[in-house]
Amino acid sequence: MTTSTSLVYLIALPLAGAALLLLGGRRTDKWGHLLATALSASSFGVGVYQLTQMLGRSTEERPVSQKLFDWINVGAFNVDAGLLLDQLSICFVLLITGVGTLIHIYSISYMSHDQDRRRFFAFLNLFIAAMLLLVLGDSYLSLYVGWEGVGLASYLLIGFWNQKPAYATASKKAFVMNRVGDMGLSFAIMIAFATMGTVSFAGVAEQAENTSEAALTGMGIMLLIAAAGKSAQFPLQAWLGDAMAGPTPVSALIHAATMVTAGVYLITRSNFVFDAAPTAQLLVVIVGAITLMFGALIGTAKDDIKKALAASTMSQIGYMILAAGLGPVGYAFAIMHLLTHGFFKAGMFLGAGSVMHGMDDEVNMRKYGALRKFMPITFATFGLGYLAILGVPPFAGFYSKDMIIETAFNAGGVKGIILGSVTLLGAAITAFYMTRVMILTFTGTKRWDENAHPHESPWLMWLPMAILAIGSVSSGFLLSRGDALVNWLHPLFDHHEEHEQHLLEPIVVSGLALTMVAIGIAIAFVKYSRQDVASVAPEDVSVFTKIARQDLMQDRFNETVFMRPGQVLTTTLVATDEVVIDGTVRTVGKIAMGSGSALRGLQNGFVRSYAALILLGAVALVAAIWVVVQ
Amino acid sequence: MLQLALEVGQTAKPEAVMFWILGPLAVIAALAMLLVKKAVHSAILMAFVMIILAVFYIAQDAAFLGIVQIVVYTGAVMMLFLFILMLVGVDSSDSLTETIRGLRSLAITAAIGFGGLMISLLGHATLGRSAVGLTAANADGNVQGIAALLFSTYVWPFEVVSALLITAALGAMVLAHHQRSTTRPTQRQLSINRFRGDSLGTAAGLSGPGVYARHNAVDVPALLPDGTPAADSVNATLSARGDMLDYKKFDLSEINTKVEEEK
Amino acid sequence: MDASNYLYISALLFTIGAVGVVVRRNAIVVFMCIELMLNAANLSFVTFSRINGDLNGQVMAFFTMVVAACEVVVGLAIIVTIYRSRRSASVDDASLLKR
Amino acid sequence: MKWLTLLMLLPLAGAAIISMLPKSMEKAAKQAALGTSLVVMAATIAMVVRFQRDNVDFQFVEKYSWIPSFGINYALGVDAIALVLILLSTILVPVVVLAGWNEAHGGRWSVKTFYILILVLETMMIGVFAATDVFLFYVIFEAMLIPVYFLIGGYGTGERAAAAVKFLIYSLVGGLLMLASVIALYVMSGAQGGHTFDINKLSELQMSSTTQNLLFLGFFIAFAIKAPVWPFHTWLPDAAKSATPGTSVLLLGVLDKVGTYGMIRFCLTLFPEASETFTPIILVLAVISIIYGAFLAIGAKDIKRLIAYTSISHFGFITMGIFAMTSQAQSGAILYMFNHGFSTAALFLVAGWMISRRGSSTISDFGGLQRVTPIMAWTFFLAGLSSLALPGLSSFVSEFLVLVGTFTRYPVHAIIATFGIVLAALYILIPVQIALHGPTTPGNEELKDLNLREKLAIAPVIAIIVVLGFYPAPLLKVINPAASHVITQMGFTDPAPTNGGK
Repeated sequence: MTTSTSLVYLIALPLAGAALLLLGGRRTDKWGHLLATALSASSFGVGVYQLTQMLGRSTEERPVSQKLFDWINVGAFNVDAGLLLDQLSICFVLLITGVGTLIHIYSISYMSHDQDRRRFFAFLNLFIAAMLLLVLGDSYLSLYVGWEGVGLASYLLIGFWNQKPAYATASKKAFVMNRVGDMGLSFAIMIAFATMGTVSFAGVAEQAENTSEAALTGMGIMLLIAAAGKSAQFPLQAWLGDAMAGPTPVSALIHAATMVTAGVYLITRSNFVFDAAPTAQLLVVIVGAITLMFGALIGTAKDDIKKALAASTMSQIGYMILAAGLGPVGYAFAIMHLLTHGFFKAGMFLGAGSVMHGMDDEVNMRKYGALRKFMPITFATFGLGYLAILGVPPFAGFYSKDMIIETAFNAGGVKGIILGSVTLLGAAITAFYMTRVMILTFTGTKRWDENAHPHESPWLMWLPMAILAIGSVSSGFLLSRGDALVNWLHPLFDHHEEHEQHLLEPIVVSGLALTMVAIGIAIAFVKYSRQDVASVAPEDVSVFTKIARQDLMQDRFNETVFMRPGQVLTTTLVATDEVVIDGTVRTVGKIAMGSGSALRGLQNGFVRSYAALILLGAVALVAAIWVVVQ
Repeated sequence: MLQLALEVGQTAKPEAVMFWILGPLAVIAALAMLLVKKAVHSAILMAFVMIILAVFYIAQDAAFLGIVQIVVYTGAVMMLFLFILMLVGVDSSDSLTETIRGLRSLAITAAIGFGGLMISLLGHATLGRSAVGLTAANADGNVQGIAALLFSTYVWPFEVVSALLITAALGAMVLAHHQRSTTRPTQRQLSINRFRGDSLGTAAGLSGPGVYARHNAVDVPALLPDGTPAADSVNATLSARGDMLDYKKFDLSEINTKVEEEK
Repeated sequence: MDASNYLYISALLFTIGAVGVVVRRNAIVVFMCIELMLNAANLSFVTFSRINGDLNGQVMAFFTMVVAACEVVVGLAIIVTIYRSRRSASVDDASLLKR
Repeated sequence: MKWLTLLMLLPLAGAAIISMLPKSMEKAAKQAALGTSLVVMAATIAMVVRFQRDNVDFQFVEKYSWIPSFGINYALGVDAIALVLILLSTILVPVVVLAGWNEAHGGRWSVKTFYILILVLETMMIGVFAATDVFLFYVIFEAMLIPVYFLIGGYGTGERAAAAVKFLIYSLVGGLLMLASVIALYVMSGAQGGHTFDINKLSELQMSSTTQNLLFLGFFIAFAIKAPVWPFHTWLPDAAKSATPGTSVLLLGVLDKVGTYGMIRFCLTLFPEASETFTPIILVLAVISIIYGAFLAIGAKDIKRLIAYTSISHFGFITMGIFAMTSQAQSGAILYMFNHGFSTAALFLVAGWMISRRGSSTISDFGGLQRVTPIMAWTFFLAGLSSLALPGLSSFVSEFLVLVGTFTRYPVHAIIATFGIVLAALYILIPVQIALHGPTTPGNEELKDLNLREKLAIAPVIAIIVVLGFYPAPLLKVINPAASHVITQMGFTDPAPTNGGK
């Protein structure tokens, strides 16, 4: 383990930017966005520097740590504010700062007309800092700080235009559902401390083998809940669609490339827990598989381009979670898909933003059409991302997704067949809805309003798109060449070199996958390219489509199961407090006052009746004496 | 009852005779004090009870107190009462109907209870014990004995009580002193008021009481020119007290002019 | 003669006085009834003095008389004051001090 | 140097000076109050620096005979717990004075009376934490009600008189029960080697378990009312709603801490066995407080009541931490007392400014403030985040310590309590959404943003919240020895890692 003093700058630079811009107020309006972009870029620079340093060291020496100060130190509960940069976190650092910087650049132009652009950049910097803390923290508790930090940044950015009540509600929904996940993380930390006496990654990794499977399973399930909350996995997925209320760069950075993948990071980071807790691992796979299908199905019915992409994100993260749940063989592929997805999905989101930019913030794809001619660069970059997500060779998604499908089949037995089929089916549906997006947006006839003047975006916007497109094309190939990423991450994961039995040969899997993709594309073509698309969503659709349009009833479910009963409980408790508890108190008071006013009747002002009472008192006194004397 | 009769018979000493005559009288007078309507009568009965008590004191070898009782109570205090009655007692007779519901029955029940219990207690406490008597204590004379106690053991309370007396006197003066809230009207003002009043009827001053052949006193109203009585010619206090007489008694037409033959 | 007979008289007079305070409305009569109660108490003092052969009781009675005199002076002054403002010597009319 | 007496005399001196000012010199009265409280704060900090943090005995001890015939002493002394709370009090007073510069206007009495009351209250707040004589504690405990009663009843809003009376009667009922226990302790000490009220000597008394239980209840109910723990809480929302924001800050920030402080100082120290007997019940009450307070906060329509209910929830955490009997939970609870003071202060002060500008404390009367008054809105938001214990802000550290410490001994309670953090998100974000987000509600367009004085008042509070969130070590180092001392005295040790039974 190497120590370093420069890790802190990774976080400190964007954090300083956020603080400066937020505290500086309007004074920094003029140059705030530039400063933020520069700081994000310099953080990327530090990341690259760390990578080069890391490459120059032997495998054992590669992880770098930095202890900043004693954070919480009570009895046996010792948590340092410490940073850890290893092979896993450097991937994230580069993704976060790299894509982050690109999106900063994109936003300069995208947000140029917004009067609060400075605040937007401050929040972006805050997000970068929090996300870096999340992946750099060396204990679950430091991770927790970043974890909630990104939740806060996400809340602030989703609700950036919170003057619209719906957007404000969306941001609140995201934060609260994330908090449910955070609760899981809290539980996981508590279990770790109660059973292992430590909450640092290293400590838990060391103690995991001495700890009972039950405890680890519990911790694993709690980590899974945390991951589900942050990564919009079933059953905590409902917030992601609404989170598209935020400005599009936010969707690209936070809700596609980085924050939502934090769950994958958490599970791969906690590999020592899951490896020892097969039940928890199985649950991870199940959650991944369900979400994969869930997101894909929602994606087929969405007319809002951002929501379609969000559903796709959910589905793709499902792939990653599934891979992560497959154990040591899957971690690297999960991360690889995460990285490639980071490129192509961010690219596509930026493309969507570019389209919206040209179409006066119209998001309904049914009002697009034939934009290819008007936005050639956007079309090209978006198209490259499209090919990548489909998994068409040699684009990035081909390498990463195919590996996941393959690993899924190799999981063995019925499990393997089911998982493999699900992933394959998912690939087909992905092909269908992504093709639908392409057709509706870029080809066919124009369906936009009279006063729309679609135009290509300025270079500040298309440049990041282009760079991301390059990533979408090449990253898969680069990362998988000679198993580069797998080998890079290998020291972290306890990979038992037992020879997997291949259920299907890799080439067969690829073939199957490509076939499925082709089928998906074909259906989409038949459905959307051969016939005219209505510019208003048709109502006479199948029940299935209706349900898919309503996000598979996820909101209705949450409303009936949690929100309504919660509201009823709240009103009941408020009434209880008023009537029962405070009522009891007031009744006591009323009894006192009632007896007082009853006795007050004696105080009638007539001195003679007072005298009579005194006389009565005297009688009572004498009677008492008489009794005593007798 | 039998024992009481026996005692009356056996101890027909002068004191017992005195007691059995005056005691019932005192109780009757006290009860009458409650029952009579006129406060003045109450006062007279009160004085009567006090004098009886003074006699009781003297009979019990408390000569000094007996005299003081007569001088202070029947002399000073009762006179004070009578003065105040003269000042205040315009509504000379009280109504004895009770206005506060249930008070009278309550008072009587309580009184019977109280009296019964007291007498029962006294019976238990003192029956069968003979008095020591004050012969020894009064050896140097009753006044001297009291004086010796008063100026030795009780000198401090005595001084305090004297201070109390002075304070009470001052207090009474302060209370009775009437602070004028308006300036005293001048002759001029009174005169103006008379003429600027509601009617000119009183401008020349109120008429005096009536003068009749058979009665010439302040308690009969004068007659106005139209033959009706002038109510304001009689002092308001007298009319309020109900002491105003009817002029008709003295009207000439009402007078029986026939001279009756003496039988 | 048994001196305790005086005590019975005293108790009776005291009770009568107490009833008078309650049932009579004329403040002056009420006052007289109070005086009657004080006098009844005095009679007890004097009688006890005789029973015990000790002059202390008489001294007490003497003090009572003085205090009673003070009380009469102040009390009558109060009655006069009340009468002056209310034109009434009925204790029931001065009943504002309530509740 | 008699630090504690000095600390108590300084505010009194200030009050005396203010009382000599003519009524018309309102500004001078305010300045004098601010100056005095700043001097007290400086003196406190000077004292804190001299505190030996590894010494678990009382420090800065003073003892004078007060009523020798009853063995009552004027005895002062602080350990880390009291020290932290005194520090909290003396920092909050100048903040409150500065923040509520105009809140004394429109009261039933003059402005200078308000500041005299505040300073007298400060003396009492210091005294109540510093008293080591049970009788002295009791006297100050009760005497504190007087200035607060007048502050609520004289300078509050709405049904202030009713709220003040409710507060007073609630507290007096608790005080009465405590008095009975105090007298019983005194009587028993007489039977066992001399009448005394000295807490150290009283803690060595021998008594039967029934006696101990009864006396414990006397103290505990008094403190539970003060804290307040469910179901003794209904006075707090009314009082907080009716009091001025500054008074509410002192009420929730400091006075309520007397309850939780008393639980540690008196309930645990004097009646260790009874504390153990009642722990299961108290933990259940604490958990109910956490969840119940949170739900009521969610349902609250009035912003001041909302803050009061959040405090009930937070006091549930503190109580749970105190009785969980692990060093983490204990340290967390003590730290929570300190942190809660600041996060509530921030919330209440900003809410107070919002209310005074809008003239209403109903949440739905606000709307879109983030666009109209950005600084005020963001400050409120930050305070809210502190209240929902966002990691990186001070209350997170304490809340998490309480949870993690409780979990090692009472996992079920900790798990239920953890649901409170989701509810916390709701009870903060709902008012934030209604008041700060959305379109600007008609009538709010002209609201003024924070002025320099208000910024100056809130800045240190926010700074403390943020700094202690990232670097709580200085405070924890002071608190830890005292917390583990309490645990050891009670005969507990932290549970060792279980390894899940393997």
